Amino acid sequence: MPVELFIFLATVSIVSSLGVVAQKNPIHCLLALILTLIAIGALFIALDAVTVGFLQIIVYVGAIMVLFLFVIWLLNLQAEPVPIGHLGLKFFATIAVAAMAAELFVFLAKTKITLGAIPVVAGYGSIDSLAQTLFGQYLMAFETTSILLLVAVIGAVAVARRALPTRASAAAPKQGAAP
Amino acid sequence: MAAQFPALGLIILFPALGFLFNLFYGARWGRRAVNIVGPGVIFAAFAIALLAFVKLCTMPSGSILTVTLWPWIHAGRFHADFALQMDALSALMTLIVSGVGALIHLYSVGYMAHDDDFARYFAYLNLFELSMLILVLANNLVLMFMGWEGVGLCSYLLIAFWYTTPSNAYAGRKAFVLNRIGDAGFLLGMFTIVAALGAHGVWTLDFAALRDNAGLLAPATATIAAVLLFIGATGKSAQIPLYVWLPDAMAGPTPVSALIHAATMVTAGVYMVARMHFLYILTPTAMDLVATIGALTAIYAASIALVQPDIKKVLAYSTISQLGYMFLGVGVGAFSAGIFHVMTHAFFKALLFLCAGSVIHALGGEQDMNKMGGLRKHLPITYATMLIATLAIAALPPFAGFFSKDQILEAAYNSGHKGLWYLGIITAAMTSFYMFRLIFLTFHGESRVDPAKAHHIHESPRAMTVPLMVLAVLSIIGGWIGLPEGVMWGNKISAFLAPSVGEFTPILHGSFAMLTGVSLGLAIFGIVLAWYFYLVAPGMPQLIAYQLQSAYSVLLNKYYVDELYNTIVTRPLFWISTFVLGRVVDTFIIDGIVDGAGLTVETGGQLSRRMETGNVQQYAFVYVLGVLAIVAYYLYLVTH
Amino acid sequence: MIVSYSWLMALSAAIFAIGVAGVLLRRNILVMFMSIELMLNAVNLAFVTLARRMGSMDGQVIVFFVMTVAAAEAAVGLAIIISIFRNRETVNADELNLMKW
Amino acid sequence: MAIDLLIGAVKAIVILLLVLSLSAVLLWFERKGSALIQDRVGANRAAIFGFGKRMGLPNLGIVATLMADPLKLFTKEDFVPEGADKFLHALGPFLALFPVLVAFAVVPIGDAFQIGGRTVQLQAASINAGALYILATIGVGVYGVALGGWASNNRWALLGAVRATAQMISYEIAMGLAIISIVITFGTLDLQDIVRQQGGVWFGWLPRWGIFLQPVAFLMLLTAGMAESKRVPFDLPEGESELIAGYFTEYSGGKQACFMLTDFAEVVLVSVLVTLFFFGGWQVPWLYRDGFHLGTHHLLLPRAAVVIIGVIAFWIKVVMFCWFQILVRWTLPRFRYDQLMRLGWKGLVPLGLLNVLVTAFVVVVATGAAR
Repeated sequence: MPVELFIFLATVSIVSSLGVVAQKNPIHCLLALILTLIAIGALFIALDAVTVGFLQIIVYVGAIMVLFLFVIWLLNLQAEPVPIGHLGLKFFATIAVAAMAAELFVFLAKTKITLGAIPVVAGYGSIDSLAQTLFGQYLMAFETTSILLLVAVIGAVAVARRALPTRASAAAPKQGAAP
Repeated sequence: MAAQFPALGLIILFPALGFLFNLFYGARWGRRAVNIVGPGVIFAAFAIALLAFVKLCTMPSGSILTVTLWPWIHAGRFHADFALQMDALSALMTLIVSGVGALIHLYSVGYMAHDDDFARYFAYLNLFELSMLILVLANNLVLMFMGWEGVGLCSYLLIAFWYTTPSNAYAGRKAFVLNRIGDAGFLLGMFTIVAALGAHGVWTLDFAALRDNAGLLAPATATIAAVLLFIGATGKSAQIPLYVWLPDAMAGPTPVSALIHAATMVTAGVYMVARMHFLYILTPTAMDLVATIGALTAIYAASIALVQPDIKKVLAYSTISQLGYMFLGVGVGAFSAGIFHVMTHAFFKALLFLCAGSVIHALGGEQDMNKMGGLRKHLPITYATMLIATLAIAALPPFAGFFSKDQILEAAYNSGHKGLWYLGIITAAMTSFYMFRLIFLTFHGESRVDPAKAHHIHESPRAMTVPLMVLAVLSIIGGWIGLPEGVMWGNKISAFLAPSVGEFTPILHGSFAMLTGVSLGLAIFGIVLAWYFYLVAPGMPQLIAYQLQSAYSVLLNKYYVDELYNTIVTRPLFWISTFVLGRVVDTFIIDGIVDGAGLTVETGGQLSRRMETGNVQQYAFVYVLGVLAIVAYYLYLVTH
Repeated sequence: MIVSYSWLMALSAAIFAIGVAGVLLRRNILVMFMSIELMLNAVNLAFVTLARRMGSMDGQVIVFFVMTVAAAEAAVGLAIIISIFRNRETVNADELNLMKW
Repeated sequence: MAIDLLIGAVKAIVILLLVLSLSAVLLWFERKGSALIQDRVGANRAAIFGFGKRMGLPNLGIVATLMADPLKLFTKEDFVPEGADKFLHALGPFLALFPVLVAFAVVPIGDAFQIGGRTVQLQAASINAGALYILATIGVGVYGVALGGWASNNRWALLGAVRATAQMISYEIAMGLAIISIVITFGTLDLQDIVRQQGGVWFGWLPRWGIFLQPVAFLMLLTAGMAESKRVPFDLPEGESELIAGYFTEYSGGKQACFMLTDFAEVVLVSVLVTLFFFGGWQVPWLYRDGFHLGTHHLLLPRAAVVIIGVIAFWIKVVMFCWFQILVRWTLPRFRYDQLMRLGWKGLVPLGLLNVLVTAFVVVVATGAAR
């Protein structure tokens, strides 16, 4: 991977992920997140993980983020006007995050994963090799994941659907909104 | 020698699919779908079994087809895979289980035509086939035990199929509990083998490995293991002392009695002993025990069958008696003769039960032979096929039973167990007597049918009669694969099974003509006696019963064994449960522990619940602190 | 100059820390959810980097699984958020504290 | 090095210009085509200073309309509604157009050829995961419409955006399934490779085109592609009788032109995909590397001619399918939204899954038999 490319993508992903945290309007947060995801996908491709990189964009950007978008629309979320609470917690949380980041950086500096580029076998990261691994060694996990997805879909529908009016409540007129 | 044959997996896959379909969709898709899927999957399994059998036959003698479906248990050094194997023994059993099973499934379509619970019925029946096929195809003792338990479960479910009648539910429970006792023996036997072989570094229960390493077992250990496994067999195969569940098992639908309690499941014990023959031949003590129990059960059950009025009860005791024969066979070392009898018995006993079912079906549920008679004209197919089956079980040539039973008796004599041989031939005479008693009472003589039911006696539908006819043909020709040595093609089945179960080595050489002549003569004597008692002089049985009233009522009440068990086992158990365990142990010790634990948790919860503020971010913050600590620990590891 | 794997790991760590900060500091549960996605992606980046470093496909397969799990998680999580909003008319994490003692 | 960069830049620009100009021509094409179908004259008012018919010259309608349409659009006021999110409102059209144009980067418009000792691919970027790349760009394309509609601060626009987004991600699945069938059939993700495999003939005369292997996938891709481009009969997001103009209600001028251009670029993209996957791309029936062969007849041609014929054939096929889509647009009535969703989820998606299953089965059996 050329250094210029790395610096560019790293900058984009850092700035946009900061945007996720810092933007007020959820839609802008989402946009920033999408940008981060695309930058990370590009990093994957630059790291020879071509298939996974494109899948990242197809699945994350093309599907999951649209789901977020729909939910934001559905809830009609606007910028947060409420004053911030739990300031003490937030203060210590900031310190903890900073400490964690510092720890991680020190840890990485100590562990020295600093070897240069290692040549990879032909076809590394291609859909062929991914499929061979996925449907060979990880077949059971793959099948389990499919069940997970099925359950998630059913669960999502079950949780999000409006409860159908029961016969009793449909017959009786509404008594006014609950507090 | 051992060839990979993945299609073996399909043999168990089809019944599994059928089970799932019938269980989840059967009721919704309706009777037509169930009637197609239920038997269809078993026919498919039979077809594949046939394919595998042909493949096995084309390979050199002693070959094995195997397939490892998935690794199953890996605990320490012990391992058992979910692996199937098919050698000659398994092939024969698979064909019997799937073939007879398929016919009985077909028969059930007709038999259950008026029952609303057909989907559950076929689901259980498919599950039974699945378990039974796992049992016979398993390549290790653990997997076999899984099938063993599965068939026990299905037996319970199907005996208590019409569970709204309390006596049926009770019968199911009785079968289950008695099987549990036997299974405990089986488990202990397995543990004994694992422990003993583990000491020599053999951490497996694969049959091939066991066979190679059986020599490592000390004689005493081998005897203990063999006897414990045999206890399991007495439970499953209804031998003394655990046989009492089988007569009650007749509470289930008749096809179930035919499939599970006559043709297949109850022979699992015989199969197991044959499968573990390498263990049994190490220990003459256990072998003698098996043979003796077998012979005693044979004559004992036959004597009870002499007087039973219920058509299915007669057949049930007859089954116990025939199973006794099989154990006699394997007990004297003639494993192939025992398995041969398993096969012929599967044909004619399934046929007998199905015919009995046909009769019961025709009479609208009547099972008392005193209320039958003269049915020959109304049920011609049933009569003809049942007569064939009766001739087969009475062991007249050239019907199937003759060859297999003769081999067993011959082996009993030639192995030097003359006493057991005497028991065997007396049983043969009794067998032909009570079977022809059944035929004469049911189909001959004057009709004693309840007039209210007499007008709608009808021959059963095609779905029921076709299996009858197929099984009748098999009951005639099924024995011809095991002709006596030197006659035409000789004893094919013994040669076929030899690689799996070894060959019988006789000690004596009794005259073939004498042995066959005696048993044949006694069988014919029994028939004549039955003919005289029940057709020529119908008053005689009552007269004899009156004269020998005490003996008669002992037989009629099955030697009072149920009452005996009730007094020495069940009552004391209830007493201990109620007064010792219930009023003392449970009230004070267990409740005290539970209440104490609850109180401790409650107090602790009261104290610690204030930590839960309900704020997600606070939880996450604590979580991050944890991450901080973990990373710090690794940082420490890296720097030091 | 060659891009070293440490840089990528450091980038991953940085994005992860930003995600953690988002979860801890934002009040909108939807944005918190997005921050969780950020954390997942940071981890994915680490997986791909190390997979490339070791020349094995295993890391990429894990990323594949993470994506699937993220999809499932998004579906269920968003459904829960909708259902919460329907009942409480808020997505402010500070106000959602029914689960306290 | 420099020359490689130069070649790359030239290829990129040429392909971009080809697509853009084809999109522009399509605008005129559509106006004249609709006129033809509706039995009227169509766009004939634009003239350059009155030149044209009046002066006895042939009708320059195409040229005049081509120039007049953009001129008119770009001279309109660029209007931003009150309360709109200005940044996203401006970003929307470009976010919509950009992914579509970028998708063309992996499209092979002709065979590779040697010139001056180097191989030139007639493809802006030779990515060996081209099919995935196309899917990725299409996936990103949702956001332009979605955010543009949302940022307009207009109920109609938002409704249009919701409809458009739901429609696009629904049909993306069908499209993806169709492409997966193709990928399984040809065993590669590389578009150039897919096209190469469609060279040659079966039975001595039938071109080895994908449509004969994957007719179901062809119908699915065409349908899903037309739904992706949100044109009649799938133009619910714009539905002028219900939503004024849908997600671009509040757009005017250049941004509006961008949305329109996106529409036509998508039409071209769908045609390009159909051509690549099912009609042999730049392959001409019976044309081989050295000329035409049909049975025993031969017509040998120089290499350059073969490549050029291929490029021309490719664009002819693309234009044919563009025309086909215009034809469909002016022939069919609009769906109802529930019908649209039912077609997508209960029709195309199960059909696509089945197609993938059957394809995979056949491929496994065939390769297993070959092994």
